[in-house]
Amino acid sequence: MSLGSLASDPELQKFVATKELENQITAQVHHLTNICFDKCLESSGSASDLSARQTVCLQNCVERFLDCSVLITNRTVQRIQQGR
Amino acid sequence: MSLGSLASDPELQKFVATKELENQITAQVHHLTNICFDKCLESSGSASDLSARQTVCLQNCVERFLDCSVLITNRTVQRIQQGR
Amino acid sequence: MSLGSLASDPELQKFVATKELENQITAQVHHLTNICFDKCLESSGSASDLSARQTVCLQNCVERFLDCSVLITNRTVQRIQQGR
Amino acid sequence: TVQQQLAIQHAQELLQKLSDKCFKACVQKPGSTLSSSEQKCISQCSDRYMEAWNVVSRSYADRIKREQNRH
Amino acid sequence: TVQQQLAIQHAQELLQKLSDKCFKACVQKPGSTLSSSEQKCISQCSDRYMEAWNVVSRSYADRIKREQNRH
Amino acid sequence: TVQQQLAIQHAQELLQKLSDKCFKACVQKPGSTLSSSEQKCISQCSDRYMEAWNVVSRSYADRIKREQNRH
Repeated sequence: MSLGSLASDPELQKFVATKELENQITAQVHHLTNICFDKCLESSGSASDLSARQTVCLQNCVERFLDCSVLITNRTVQRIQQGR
Repeated sequence: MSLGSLASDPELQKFVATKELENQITAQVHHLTNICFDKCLESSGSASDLSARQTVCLQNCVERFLDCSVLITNRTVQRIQQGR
Repeated sequence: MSLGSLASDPELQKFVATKELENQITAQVHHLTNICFDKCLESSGSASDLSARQTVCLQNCVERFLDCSVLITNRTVQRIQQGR
Repeated sequence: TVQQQLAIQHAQELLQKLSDKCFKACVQKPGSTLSSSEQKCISQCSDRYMEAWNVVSRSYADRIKREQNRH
Repeated sequence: TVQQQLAIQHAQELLQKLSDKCFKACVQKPGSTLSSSEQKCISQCSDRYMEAWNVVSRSYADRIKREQNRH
Repeated sequence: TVQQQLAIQHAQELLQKLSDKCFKACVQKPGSTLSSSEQKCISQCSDRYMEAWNVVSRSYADRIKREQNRH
């Protein structure tokens, strides 16, 4: 099989697209953990497990970060459409 | 057209070089905005636009950062030439 | 020589592996310098050379960072083996 | 096209940077919703960041042109 | 396999992030060995980071699912 | 050669890190020129960073050798 025909194989394309998506999701989880760990566990002292309060904070942190992204994306799209 | 002959096509090479330069410039603008936003807008409060002072600070920030890079590059080249 | 047969050439594979290792080591030196510079030279004032104390601190910083990595890696492997 | 792909990639990078910077600056303790003051802070933060991006972009382009004329 | 390579790459990235974060948090002045209190701090820091990773991962997956159901 | 390309790439990375670190440390409020005290601070900062790079590089190489001998 030549490189050209491999690249246009629909099965392979689907496989690569799925892997790339998995990759992006894992990268985003790394990124979010990094941010939310700092927001939610700073004053954690020497406890041996995550407290209930810290767990809720982490869950809220993920949700609010994504809300923040949506807000900014919508606002930016609006600005572009208004040609500002 | 084979991969080999494509890679040595002068038109394509020029196209790729231009794209790469554009890419580097945009990456550098991202980088500078990140640094200069922190230097110049920290105490920006809730104003709805950039103040004249903040705009001048951003312009100076870009210029002085590039001066700083030039200074460090020259100094490093000197050190290497003196074999230190 | 075709791309396929080039990729399976053992000499080339060894060359690429060595270069990649060199690359990783240099990247790690960049990373460690960045971290240890902040840990050891913060209060360095305007001295014209590294002090003996700063040099020892940098050496210890590299060693302790690597100890820290080993500790965390072992702990993580243990957790995975215990299926936690 | 390559041009479009680059533009999309840079837009994504800008949106990611904006989210990071404005989330860190505006959301101190993440609650069960974004409060209206957090939303206002995020909107202003992202507007100012975009304006700053434009100023930096122009200053950088000016500098490159000046350097080229000197040689 | 590609799957395994990705898994290894992500494990390495996680270990690198853990080392950075916990070294910065736990080792103020690097001495000639890791003291026992530094070791304890590093262990707890890395355990908590892994737990946080799991919580974040689940929350993110939940959100994606919810968004998909809305459309 | 590949070797030269890698060397150039690493030199560029080092210069970028140096500029970031020393600009942040030495230029608090960017003015219309670099003042002489800012220039002095940048020169010393970059000299010390290069020295630190050399110390770290040697320590890291020593550690790798010691680990290899243990096995």
